[in-house]
Amino acid sequence: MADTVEIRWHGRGGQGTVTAAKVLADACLSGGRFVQAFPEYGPERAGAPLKAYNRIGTKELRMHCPVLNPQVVSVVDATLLDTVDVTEGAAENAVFIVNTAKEPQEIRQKLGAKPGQRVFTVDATRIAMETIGKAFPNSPMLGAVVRVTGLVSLEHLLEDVRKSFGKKFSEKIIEGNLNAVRRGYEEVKEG
Amino acid sequence: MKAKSWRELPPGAVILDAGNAREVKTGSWRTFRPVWVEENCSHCLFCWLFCPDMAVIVKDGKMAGFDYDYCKGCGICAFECPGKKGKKAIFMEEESK
Amino acid sequence: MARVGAVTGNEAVAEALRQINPDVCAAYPITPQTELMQRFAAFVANGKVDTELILVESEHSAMSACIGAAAAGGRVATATCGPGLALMWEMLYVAAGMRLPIFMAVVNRALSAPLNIHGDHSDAMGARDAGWVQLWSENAQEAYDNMIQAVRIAEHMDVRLPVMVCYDGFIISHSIQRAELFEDNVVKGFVGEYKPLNPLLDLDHPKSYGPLILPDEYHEYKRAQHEAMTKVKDVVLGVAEDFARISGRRYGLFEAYRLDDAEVGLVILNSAAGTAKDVVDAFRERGVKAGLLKPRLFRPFPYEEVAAALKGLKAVAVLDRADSFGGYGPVFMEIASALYPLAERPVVINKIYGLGGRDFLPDHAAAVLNELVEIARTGRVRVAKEYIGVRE
Amino acid sequence: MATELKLKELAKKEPLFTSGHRLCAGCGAAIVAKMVLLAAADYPLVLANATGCLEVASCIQDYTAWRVPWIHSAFENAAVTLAGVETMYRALKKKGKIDREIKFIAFGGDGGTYDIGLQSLSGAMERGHDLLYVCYDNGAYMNTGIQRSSATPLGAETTTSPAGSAIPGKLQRRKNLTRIIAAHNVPYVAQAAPSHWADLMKKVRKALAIKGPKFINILSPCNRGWRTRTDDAIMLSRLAVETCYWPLYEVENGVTKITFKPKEKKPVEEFLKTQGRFKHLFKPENEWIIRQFQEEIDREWERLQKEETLYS
Repeated sequence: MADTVEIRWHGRGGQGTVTAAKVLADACLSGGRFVQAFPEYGPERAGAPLKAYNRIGTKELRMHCPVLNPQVVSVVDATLLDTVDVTEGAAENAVFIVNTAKEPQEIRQKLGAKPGQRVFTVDATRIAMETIGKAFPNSPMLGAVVRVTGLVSLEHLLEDVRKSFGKKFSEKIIEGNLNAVRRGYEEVKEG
Repeated sequence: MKAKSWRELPPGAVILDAGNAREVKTGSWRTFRPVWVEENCSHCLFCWLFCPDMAVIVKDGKMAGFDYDYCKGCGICAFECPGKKGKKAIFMEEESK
Repeated sequence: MARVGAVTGNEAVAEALRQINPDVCAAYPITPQTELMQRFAAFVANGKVDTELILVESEHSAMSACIGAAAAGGRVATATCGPGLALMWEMLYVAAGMRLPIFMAVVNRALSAPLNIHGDHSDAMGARDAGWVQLWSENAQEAYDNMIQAVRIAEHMDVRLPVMVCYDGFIISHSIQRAELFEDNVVKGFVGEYKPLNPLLDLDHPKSYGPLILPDEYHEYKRAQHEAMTKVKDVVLGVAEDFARISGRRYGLFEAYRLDDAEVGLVILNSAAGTAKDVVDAFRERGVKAGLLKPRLFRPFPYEEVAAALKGLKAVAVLDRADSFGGYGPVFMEIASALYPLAERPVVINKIYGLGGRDFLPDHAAAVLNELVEIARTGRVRVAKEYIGVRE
Repeated sequence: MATELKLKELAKKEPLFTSGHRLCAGCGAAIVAKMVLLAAADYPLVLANATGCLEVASCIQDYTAWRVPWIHSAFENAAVTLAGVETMYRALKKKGKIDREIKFIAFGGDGGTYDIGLQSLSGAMERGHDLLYVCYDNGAYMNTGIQRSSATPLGAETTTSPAGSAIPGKLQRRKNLTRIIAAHNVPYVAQAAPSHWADLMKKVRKALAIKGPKFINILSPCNRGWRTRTDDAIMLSRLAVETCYWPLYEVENGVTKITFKPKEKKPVEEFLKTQGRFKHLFKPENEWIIRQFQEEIDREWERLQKEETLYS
């Protein structure tokens, strides 16, 4: 892995996209790594398309601007593929992880991914419905991102999710989310 | 008072000597002065009460004259003085007399 | 042992305030400072601090209450940004003129009109002449560290002046970054017990605060206030030295990044300095002798030290995230003043960037450095002041 | 034991507001400050002052007329400045650094209270700080040379509401600040006047005995602004009360009580004719202003009496 991994998240207000970026940053703190997580701020409210970013690095992160050339693009809501160019600026060897029931090949075509770029899909919304009972795809997406990038181990991520959810939510919700993360991790597939 | 150098000033202009305004003798503002006629005085102390300059001297609960260091000569004491038997215990007179 | 956390700038500063545990905090919420005060209010609500929190009805009242509380004789903190700082303007001068060691987080935000809530230095630059010490911070770590050091600087008996700690709205206040946070007892030990000077609540020694001062003495008071400012540099360095001992992190009056043998350099405050440092590295790799100066103490401004750090350069660009309409950017004016006494000095240009939260991108820094290389080569300046990252 | 409200007793103590202040000869504000402090002198006190006559004349370059702790920070914020002091007091008391029972009093003129300081006062009242705010109402910005305020009475001439040929003085009626503060549902609000000194001092005493925010609005005759003689401040105060221009009442925990009812309510002309600022109202073309003035007074007096009967 490079010194710094830059991730761009595409989601909609209210889907927990920003939270996912935050949880990932938190989980990646281990091992003395440096992290950043930040959304692109605007007056947008629930439903509006938004972007959030992660930088994970082994050296101090001094860049304080949006990620322009992500190595990882995580699309939390596939309906955005029709309205937002999620490939913009993506690195030649970028990986795309898209929340969709569709096959990776189909998404690959839709994205027009370059030969060096890899495309993964995961049906995060269905997983969320089955595990949490609500359409919050951020937990399965986190699992998928961690699987694809190998930034942290699944066990570590689960532990961290438990820690960060533990403060605010009931055991039932936490368990649901942990399951969601685990299934996202397991069910993500490449095409 | 000698004008101070900036080095001698208290930090933040805080005045540490509470009530030191008494060093400022405002009696010099006066053009009329109150005169006390003791025999007409009922020692009601309204002059003391209403004086805006705390310039009425009270001793042992009785009117004892004016502190001309501070009296600005407004005349409220004379105006409000009920006196005795229709005669006021305070009247104002011109300062130069 | 320090804790390593992934925190937002506001979260880090809220932690600092919790650990400092001021006696009184008076504040009014305003984006992007709001999250900071929300967190602090939660600390108060959950008994995590002893602080009496006054939730006032405006920033003007926030600073007024801080002034009353500080004069009363205890440790006082607040936080604001942008228009809130502007509304405090009158009281900022009073706090400094009364020599009250209030410390305040300023989450830099643009001023209206048009309305904009994003990162911009116009707020603190507008307050630079108010008599407050100003510390500027690149990231959450620096904001946290500066807030803790601000207490010692403000309360130092040679200083007794209010201090504002500035960091960029949203860019730093709302992004999660890695930061090392102290254990509570370390901060408690570092800031120490508050020592009141002329406390109003000392009934046995009644004092009057805030007299009317006439022209035959006001001038002297302002001269004395300036004198206190001249003591700040040494105190800042002394406090930084003590701070390095507990943290391993060294702070100065400014950060000189790869300046020693530099020929071209950028002067830039706060978060954009971080982005620019990566670009400086890239230029160095290409063999360009580039460097960067990031001011930390902006008031009082360390003119001699800055001049010494920049004097060997051929060309310098000062980047301002604020403007003085019809003038140069405020940082530029200081740098030009600092360099003026030198017999041989670098060519200096001014770029206005990033207003109202406009992203400062690596390309912007690269373009300015390329321009500086050209100026260093030819000695010719195309334009003294220019907006960058603006649509023409 | 509290000092009895008898002049012989009160006169035994050295005043907390001293001679040597530079208020005008015959100033009502000086009398108001003096009386408030005479009533409060049994308590340890800390004071705040809004910018204004009382402030600039009492604490000026190296000299202070205050023998108790006093702070002035600006024009519009005496209430919140004192709220800051009071909050620090609570913080330090909680930590055992202070053990005395201090009372807090703020002074502000009508400019610093009705107008520019209303927001800060309202905030301090709403937040429940344990302090007494005293407004000395002289009905204009006297400190800066008699400009109109929202406390300036209808028809009055000021330098910014001159009695001109087109506009005969101030055409707007006064703001009823006492009612505004009462609407904050604070424990104690009152109106007082220096002519009725015992009533004034009782109100101060009562207010200080109550915990929480308190407000007393005190009429403060100003011979410069009212265009009167230097010796008639108390007489003018008496007339203001007897015409019911300045009714004396209190609102304690929402219950209104009129504390002085004149035997015979005098017509407002008696008050107006004593003052140069109303001189132009006596021209035939301006008589309507006096009529309107009287109607206002009658309506407010009527309202107060009705409000009082609600609770009796």
